[in-house]
Amino acid sequence: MSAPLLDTDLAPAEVSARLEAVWSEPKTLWGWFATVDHKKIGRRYVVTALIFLLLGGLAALVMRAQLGTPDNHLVGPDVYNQLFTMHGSTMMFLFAVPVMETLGVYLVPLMIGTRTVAFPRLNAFSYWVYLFGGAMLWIAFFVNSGPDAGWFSYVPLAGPQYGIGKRSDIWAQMITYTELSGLAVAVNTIVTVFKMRCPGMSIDRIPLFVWAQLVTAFMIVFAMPAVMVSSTMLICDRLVGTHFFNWAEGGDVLLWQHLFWFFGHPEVYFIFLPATGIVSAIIVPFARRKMFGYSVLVLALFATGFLAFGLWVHHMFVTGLPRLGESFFTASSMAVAVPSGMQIFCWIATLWDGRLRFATPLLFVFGFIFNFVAGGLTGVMVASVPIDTQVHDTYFVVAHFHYVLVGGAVFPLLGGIYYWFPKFYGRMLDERMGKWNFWLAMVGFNLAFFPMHILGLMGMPRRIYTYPAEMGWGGMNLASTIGAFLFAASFALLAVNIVRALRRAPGAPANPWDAGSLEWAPASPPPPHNFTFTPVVASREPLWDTPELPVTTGLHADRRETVITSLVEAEPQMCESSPPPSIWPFVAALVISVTLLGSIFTPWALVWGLVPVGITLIGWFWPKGAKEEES
Amino acid sequence: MRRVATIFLVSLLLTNAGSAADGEWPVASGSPQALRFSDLTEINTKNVARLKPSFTFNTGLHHGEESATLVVGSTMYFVTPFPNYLYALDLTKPGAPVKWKFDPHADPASQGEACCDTVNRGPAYADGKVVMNTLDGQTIAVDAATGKELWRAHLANIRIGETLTMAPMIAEDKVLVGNSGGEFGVRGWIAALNLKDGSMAWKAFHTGPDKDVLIGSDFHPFYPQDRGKNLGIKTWPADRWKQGGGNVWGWVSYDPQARLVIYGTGNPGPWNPDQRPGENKWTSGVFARDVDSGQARWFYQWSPHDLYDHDGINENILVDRDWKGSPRKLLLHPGRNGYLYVLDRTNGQVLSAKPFVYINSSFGVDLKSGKLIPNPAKHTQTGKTVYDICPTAAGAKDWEPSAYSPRTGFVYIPHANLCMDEEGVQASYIAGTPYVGAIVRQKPGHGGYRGAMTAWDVAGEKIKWDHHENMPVWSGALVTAGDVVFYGTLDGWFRALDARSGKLLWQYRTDSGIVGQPVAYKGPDGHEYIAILSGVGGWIGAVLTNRVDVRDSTGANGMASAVPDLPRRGKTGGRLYVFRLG
Amino acid sequence: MNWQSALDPHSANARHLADLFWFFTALCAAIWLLVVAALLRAIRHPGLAGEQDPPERQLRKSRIVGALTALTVLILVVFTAASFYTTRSFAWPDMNTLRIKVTGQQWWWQVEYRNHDASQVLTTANEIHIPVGRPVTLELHATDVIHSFWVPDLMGKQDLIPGRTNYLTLQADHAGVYRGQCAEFCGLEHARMAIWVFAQEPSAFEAWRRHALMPNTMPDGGAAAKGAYIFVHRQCASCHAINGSDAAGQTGPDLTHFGARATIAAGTLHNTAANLDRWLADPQAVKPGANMPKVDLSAPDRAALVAFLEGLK
Amino acid sequence: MSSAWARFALLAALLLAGCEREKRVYSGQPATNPAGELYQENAYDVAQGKRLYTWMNCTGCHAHGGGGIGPALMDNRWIYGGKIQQIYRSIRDGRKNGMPAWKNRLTDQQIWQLAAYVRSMGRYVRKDVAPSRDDALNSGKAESRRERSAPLEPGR
Repeated sequence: MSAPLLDTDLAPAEVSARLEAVWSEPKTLWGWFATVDHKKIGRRYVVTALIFLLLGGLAALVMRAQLGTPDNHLVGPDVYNQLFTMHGSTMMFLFAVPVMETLGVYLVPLMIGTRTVAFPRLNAFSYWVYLFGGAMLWIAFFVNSGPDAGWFSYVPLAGPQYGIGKRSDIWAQMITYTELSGLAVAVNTIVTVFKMRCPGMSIDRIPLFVWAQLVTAFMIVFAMPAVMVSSTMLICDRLVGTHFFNWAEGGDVLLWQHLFWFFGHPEVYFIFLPATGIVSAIIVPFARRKMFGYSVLVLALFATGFLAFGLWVHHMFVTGLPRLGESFFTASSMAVAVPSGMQIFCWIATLWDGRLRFATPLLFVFGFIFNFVAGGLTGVMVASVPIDTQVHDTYFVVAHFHYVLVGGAVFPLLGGIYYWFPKFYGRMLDERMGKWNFWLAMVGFNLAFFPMHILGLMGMPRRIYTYPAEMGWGGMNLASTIGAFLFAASFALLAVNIVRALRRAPGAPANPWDAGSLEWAPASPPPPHNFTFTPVVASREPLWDTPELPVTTGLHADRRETVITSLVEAEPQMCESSPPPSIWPFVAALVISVTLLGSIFTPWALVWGLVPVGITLIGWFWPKGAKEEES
Repeated sequence: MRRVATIFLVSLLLTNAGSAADGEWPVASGSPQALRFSDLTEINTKNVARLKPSFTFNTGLHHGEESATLVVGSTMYFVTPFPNYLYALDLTKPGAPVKWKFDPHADPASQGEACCDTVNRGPAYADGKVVMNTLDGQTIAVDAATGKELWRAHLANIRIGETLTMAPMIAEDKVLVGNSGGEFGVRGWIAALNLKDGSMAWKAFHTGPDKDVLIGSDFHPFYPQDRGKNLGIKTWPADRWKQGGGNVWGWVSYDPQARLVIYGTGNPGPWNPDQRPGENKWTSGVFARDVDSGQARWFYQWSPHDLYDHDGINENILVDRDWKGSPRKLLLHPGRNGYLYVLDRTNGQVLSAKPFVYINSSFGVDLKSGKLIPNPAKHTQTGKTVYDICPTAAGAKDWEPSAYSPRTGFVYIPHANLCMDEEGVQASYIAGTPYVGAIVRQKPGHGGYRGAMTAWDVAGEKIKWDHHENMPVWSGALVTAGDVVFYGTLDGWFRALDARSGKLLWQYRTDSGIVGQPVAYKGPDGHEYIAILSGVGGWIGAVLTNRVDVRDSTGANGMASAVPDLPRRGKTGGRLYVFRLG
Repeated sequence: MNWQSALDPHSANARHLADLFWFFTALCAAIWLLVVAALLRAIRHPGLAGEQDPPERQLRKSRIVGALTALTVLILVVFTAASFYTTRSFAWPDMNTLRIKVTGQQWWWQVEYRNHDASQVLTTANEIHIPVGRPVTLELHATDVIHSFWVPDLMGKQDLIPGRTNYLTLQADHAGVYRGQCAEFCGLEHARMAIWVFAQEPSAFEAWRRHALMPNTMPDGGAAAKGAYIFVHRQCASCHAINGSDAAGQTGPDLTHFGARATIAAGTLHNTAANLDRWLADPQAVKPGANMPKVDLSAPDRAALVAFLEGLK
Repeated sequence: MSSAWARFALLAALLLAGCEREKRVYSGQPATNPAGELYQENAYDVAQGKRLYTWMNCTGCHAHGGGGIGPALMDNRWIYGGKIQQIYRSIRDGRKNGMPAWKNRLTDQQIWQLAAYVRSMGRYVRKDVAPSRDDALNSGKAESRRERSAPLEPGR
């Protein structure tokens, strides 16, 4: 055994080469399945989520085509119900939440100047579980077993008596998969942000995007158990005849709604908060100005995260709850508009004095403010109990939450894609197409969703597969359908843009936008080890303030190591080794997925599954010969 | 000497006991007043332990043998469950061979229309005629001597769920017959046929307009809620009275002095009370009618707007006795809802109503208004299971008749001690199919026993003694002047208790469970005999006879969970047992 | 028929809701315009040099943001108060008014007029008649899954939840026909579960009620009599009831006085002879998944049935 | 290689079973289903049968499979045969000992659905096709949780 090889012993280029060798993974099939690289996994996550976006979007287009004309027979009620359930479930569970969370899987380590995430294998595991869960849902759909009780799966419709066949079981188990992966990512994010920030990145220097990820991760940890509990109760009711939701035997159907929305409302913020992080991340470089009201924005994130848990009842205003309680939830639902308003004010205040660069990412931020504010304001309207009794479960609400979620999250995400694409793939996306993309999206989106406000007020309920011509809803539905196809076209344009970019040779500079945050320090795309030397920062926009980043040295150059720092001040505490690639996460995910799949059909699957799951976990955690060395 | 004393005593107490005095058993209830009391004293508390089977007779059938065995002269008559054979046994010969057997050729389809097994509760006898009912809806008179058919009247239509299971009652020259089918949305009625030719004398329905119910100017119910025009329509939602039940499948009593026919009416249909708001007249009550015209005299409703299938068809025991210091003409009625009612049978006034089992479905009977006070917490509801309702749908006491001894002044009530969970569900009326609208799960009641023979002290208005049984008691009772009470159990024991103390004096294990009616008679040899048909069945016995799968706790309308052990405690098979001192 | 619209109120309650809605909309639209204006202004505002605001500018901006936040809070308080008082303006369910039990089923509405006098209890389906000018309390039940009762012209919606009872008070200002439909997803034919409210002058309502309580008289000859026979003796009576006939099924809508109803199959088709024939010929082609099966009837039998049903005025 | 194909075939069969299980045919009978066999492989038909079982008052006699007035349907004794076609005929034409005929009260498709549901009571259908518990007072294990009754007896 030679002496430990430290980076101080070698020339920087040599360090870089050696680290690359240590952190890179074999380019074999085994290597593909065994990867623990947060960048590869993050990229896979995002690409997978975008594929689900495509599928969910196609489902939406079929629905729009069906609704384009009255008394249409394009699809029947059975297919339609599956379509909107698949659309909602996919968009919420398989696209929006994962894409937002896992943008963080890729970016958070880069932004906080570390080499990987805290638990790389858990990270890999979470991806595979997510992939299998999503794949199961869509395979089920294509074999006519797609869930058909809505993404909210209200009992009794999704319950054992009225949820016929295995459709609702598949939905409920899909929840288990995505929650499992979501919790794994959240835990990973929390520990990574808490303990792996580069020296000097005290909590007042954490990028807003990372803050958003952190708050979201905490919300996930607190909210997801509610839906896991409720979906497990649903499976138990359906599979082994428990009576959680059987009103005739002492259960309660509203219990489902309380549990589901206790998760379901915060879930909206799982999507929206990271999107605000993207917005903050884009505004600074494109306004060429540091963020106004950094601490206000951080506090707003916390406030939103906290309040989000106190408003689930506004989804249940027409279920006949006590009036006093409803008034309380009106107040709390409205209160959440305060932090959102503060964020908007700070962003505009930053833009106000900025020297704006009108590139595509910034356009999407403008689109975000334009659309999201509209959605937020209709949100204030639906928070009012009396107004909600008229608009609840109508297209007004459909319009509202699409303005919030598409306007508030997808627009920032598109901006983020244009912004970070060079970092991910080392190539720039075409700006001209980007602008087309933006305007098409703006026009398409508003044409698709604005008329829905009016349709809802005109009495069109949600989730109807058709309507009679005499209702007078035909014209606006047709407009909406045209808008939907335009909006879809904007995504097609994005796809073309991406494909064309990927065909070009890589050549994007490390920091094409002249941004100030750390992810732009390494090359585009970053090397496997991210940073040859762990940077030390002294401000929020280190690349602007100190173009030559100070670095930490003294890490080993011949093994995977990261710097662990203190929670608040980010003072270096120790070096921590990081695990090499392993096939076990994949195997464990596979085995657990099969077990969960089996448990849709028989509760015994959980018992039988214990054996292989146990074996894989033993394999995963089998003590390695090498010692965990102190540094 | 002993015999003379008995005659003296009985004629003193039972001014109208009539034919029972000579040791015959000419009517299922023992007498028109339904006392089920035998004046015979040969078998008494001292010697009953020496009872031995004298002869047995195998019916070869496997359904509930609920028939009373009539003894007239030296012949015994009884009716089997479907196919409703009527047997005449010659008691003069050793082993009592069959004198004749009458097969009415009942339609097998009727088996699917009988709610509670394909039973028959016995024939009736008068003027040399044996009159019987068949499950498929016919009343048939047979020559008692030859077994030849004299006339037959087709009264009930099985296509709409009507059957006949009750024992006809002959009062004066009328044969009184009522229909079964309260679980099939049948409209209940009682008919009086002329004994001589079976022609219809009158027929009274128990729902619908007053002219159908035979309510006219003679009708003077005691309580105001029973007065008014066409209550048989007005206490129902539109048209629902047409499926309203109020059947007469139990016991008819007759007061020869007042010439009043007194009988109870069955449950309203469907069971689910939400589908029939209103008091649902004239179901679950008791009518007194003029025997000649059928005109109603008075009515009292045991369970207005019945919530639990609490028919009012149980026996009404007519006694003339002291009540709170003065002689009264009383009616004693151990009700399905758990109360022992004492009524003034001249006007229908409730004098007393005290529970003889644990009851939580109601709080009592308001003697002022005559109204049952239901417990809202146990109100059957659509779409919600109400747990632990006591008593159950089968009642604290079902059809199994009790006996009254003038010697002790006690009513001997064979009954169940069960509770139930019930959920109301929307019932849909489809002619000829069950019209119930309830999911019921029955279970053992409080105290760890499922049935009892209870002696009720009429004067003291309280339970005198209780003999607990593991299984619900589904057989009738008999009490003799020897102060012995006889009854049978579902697991086949035929027991004799001391009428005063309730002490078990003797028991005999028959081949099958007992749901029949014990009778006492004096045989041609001058000795006292006790007869009982063994052969498990009825609603509760269906668990065994119809091979109910007890994994389904609602099987046989919840009896599967009340007596899931019945299949291993007994077997089916009808057999007559006749005992004498040996 | 009036538009099924929250913005076309025909009752005091619905008007309160619409007023509140317009108040919110006006204020929200103004806010939105201000934000967009500010955004446009920010876009056009020439930037300042440097990467950070000078302290005094930062202070000024902070004050503006603070003021705007305070304004936001104020507006939200106003909104909350307005909502609260609007809710308070609605009548509480009153058990002494006309009470109508509405039971949601897949996919139709059972309507039962409650009454202490059982003989005045009236059952109908898919339409509600109410007297104008007085509050009517709806008692909302469901027997299978959750439904939601929504007639926007008269009142906001309220869910019908199995195992629970909800109440909703309706009061129409003037006579008219108001359409509503199920607003909570309830399975296959959620889209075709409409309910019609007929608000009538009290005298007209009372006349309707008295008429509706009476059993139908059965036709004594012709095609209609044949239709009546078919109705009672074929599949129809397994699920449907017609007072006055021997059909008393409770699974499907009560069809007593069906001929006087406005629609077929919970608002799916207008009640005309041709539509009824189409419906009977193949209900599954019209309302796929509905519980009404396709009954194999010959065209003449169907015509007889149509004659019978349409004659049940 | 062949084992891989076998596995693939098994997977495909499972997926197709899913297809068949979940299909919803609202009107008439599927053309591929002349003998009614497919009704008992389709969860929707079985569930519709279960609703009809309640709506048509079958529970009044046969309870929730345990029987009462009529014979138990969850056990393995079949007086008139336990094949779906035999059950179909029992329902359609009735039986002489009390079972009423339903041919003019239900449509052919409904009778098949009802027969398919009756088959599920003794779990003679696949577990993933048999219904789960009702939202009602429960009488015991739901059809999907029952053990398949012992082999059919041809008669009593």
